[in-house]
Amino acid sequence: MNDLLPPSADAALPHDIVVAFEGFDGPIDLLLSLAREQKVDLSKLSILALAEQYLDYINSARAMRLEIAADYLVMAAWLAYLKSRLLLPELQEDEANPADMAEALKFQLLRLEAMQKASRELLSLPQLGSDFFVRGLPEKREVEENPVYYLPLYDLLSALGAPQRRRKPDHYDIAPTRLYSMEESLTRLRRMLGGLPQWGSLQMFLPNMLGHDPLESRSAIASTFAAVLELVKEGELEVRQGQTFSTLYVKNRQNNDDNATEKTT
Amino acid sequence: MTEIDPALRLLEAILFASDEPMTLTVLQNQLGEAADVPTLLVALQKHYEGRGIHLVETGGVWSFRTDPALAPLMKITRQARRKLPKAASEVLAIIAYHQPVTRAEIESVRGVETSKGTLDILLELGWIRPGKRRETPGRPLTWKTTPEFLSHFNLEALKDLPGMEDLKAAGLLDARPILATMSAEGGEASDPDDAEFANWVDEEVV
Amino acid sequence: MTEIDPALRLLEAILFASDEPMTLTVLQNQLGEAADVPTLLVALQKHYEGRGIHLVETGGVWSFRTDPALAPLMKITRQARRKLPKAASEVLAIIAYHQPVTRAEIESVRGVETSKGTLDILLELGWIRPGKRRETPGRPLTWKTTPEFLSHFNLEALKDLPGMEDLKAAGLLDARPILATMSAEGGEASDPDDAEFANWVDEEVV
Repeated sequence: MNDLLPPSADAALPHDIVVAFEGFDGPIDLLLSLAREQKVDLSKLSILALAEQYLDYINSARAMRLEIAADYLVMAAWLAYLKSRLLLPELQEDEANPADMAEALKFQLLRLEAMQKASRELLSLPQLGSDFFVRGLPEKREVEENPVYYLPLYDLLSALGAPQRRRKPDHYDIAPTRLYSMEESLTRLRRMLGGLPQWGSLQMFLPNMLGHDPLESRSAIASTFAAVLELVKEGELEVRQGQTFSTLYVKNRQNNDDNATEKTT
Repeated sequence: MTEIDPALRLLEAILFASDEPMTLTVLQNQLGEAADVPTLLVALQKHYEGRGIHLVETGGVWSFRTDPALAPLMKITRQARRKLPKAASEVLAIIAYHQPVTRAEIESVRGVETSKGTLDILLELGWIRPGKRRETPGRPLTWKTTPEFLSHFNLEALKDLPGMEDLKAAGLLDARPILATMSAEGGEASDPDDAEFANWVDEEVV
Repeated sequence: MTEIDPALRLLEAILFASDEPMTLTVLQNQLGEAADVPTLLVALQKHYEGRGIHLVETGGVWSFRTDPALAPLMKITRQARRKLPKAASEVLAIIAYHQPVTRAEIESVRGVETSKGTLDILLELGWIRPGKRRETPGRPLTWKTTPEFLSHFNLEALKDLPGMEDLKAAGLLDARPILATMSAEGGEASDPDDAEFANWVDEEVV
């Protein structure tokens, strides 16, 4: 569109129109401002005259090669249409009545004007922090927390074991585990070996554990065996075993010098 | 001094201690079931009439504040009054007077698109908040003012907005779009890109 | 209202809005040369005598303060969600699994005395209630859980509480170090507590 305009138009760019365009919030705002130039009560406004004013304004702006936002052009188109409808007699029934269209535009202008006025009035009301003030030195009030209790199911269930957990560490005596010690076995073996001239099975040296705790019986076997090994190491005792897992035989070494070679296979 | 009602004293102290407005519920809780808080509030409000401090109700909350009429006399560090851009003040007014109102309705009143920054300013000031969605196609969000808005402008209720009654009586608080429906013969298309409009522009304006 | 001195109104508003106590000099500056500030201050102080707010002078500075005597009444009470104290949880668990159970029985299970407050908390929560008296010497009161107890734990009935066996399997009842359980070969129920627990389950809960 700009191609249609003479390049010389730049020189004649009137400053006030540029400023004016920047100052408007859209075509209705511009229309409203033009309407005020008619200096009549908006309700008595001539929409036809206003449409012509607006089209003139847009035309002169275009003549200045000003960039005009699309919505201003849309309004121009609509007003041009409205103008033609207002000037021409009624054509078709199905088309909107131009008087109604003018009335609608008038309403829109009145409404925007009302809102612009309201916004000015609103912002000229006394405002908090500049015209009136709240307490400058607010006082802290004491806060009391009112507990609202809840309990997850898990906590309820684990609370059941809590008395046990608490009681045991308190007075839990670690009962001495009754085990047959190696010292006991050594003493016992040494005492018995004196009266043992020949090979005897390890079983013979076990203490009588009848009626004792099974754990204790087992410990007696283990400690006796360990004691035997100890005595062998010290050279007091000989030990032999026919094969894996068979009976172990022991014998006092001092009583044994003469038949040292007597070993079964 | 004449003895004053202990409940009234307590109410006075609680309201006075705070720099924020308080709801009736909070006050009732504090004073206990037996207290007739609304009556006490009115009595207290009356006591402060004509004094330098007023007890005011704004949007259902109560607070003490200085008499606005004293403003010019008070040499107090005051917040620089925020100069709202024209667009933001218009949008604020439209939301305040038309609420709940959709963005499209705001735009139809102003006849121009609302830039994103405009609503942001008002949101940041805490003066507007989203309302319910409108049950129309697209379910657009509506906007409303906040209790802080009322408190900031010392307004008891929305009906106390300047000129509210007149505007309502004049039927100017109708947010329905006007030009959009009138624009084209078919009614619907108000899109600026519409080819028809472009033609008119060329024919008529050039 | 009677007309009050404009200077007094202003003084009242200034003292209210100021964010710090004010000296006589500052107040004089604010009100202007003509004002008799000390007299005004005394008048204002008198006006607030016996009310919920006092005008106080401390170390040459003036400020409004709420009446300290009202502080206890101004206390803000807040609901704080808290986990039930340990002692109360134990008592609750014992009542849940042993009910109906007397206080003496609870104490013998817990091995410690139960403070009055503990049962009170549970009563106040509505989780326990008194049952029938036990027909033993002294006719002690028994305790049971309530429907509110069940609903708090989302249980339909008492039998929906996990049984003792389940709890044991989950390790929730583990009471002692591992060594203790090593004692003997076949040793089933060698833990005296096992039998005790088993009994509870059989007799009380099922």
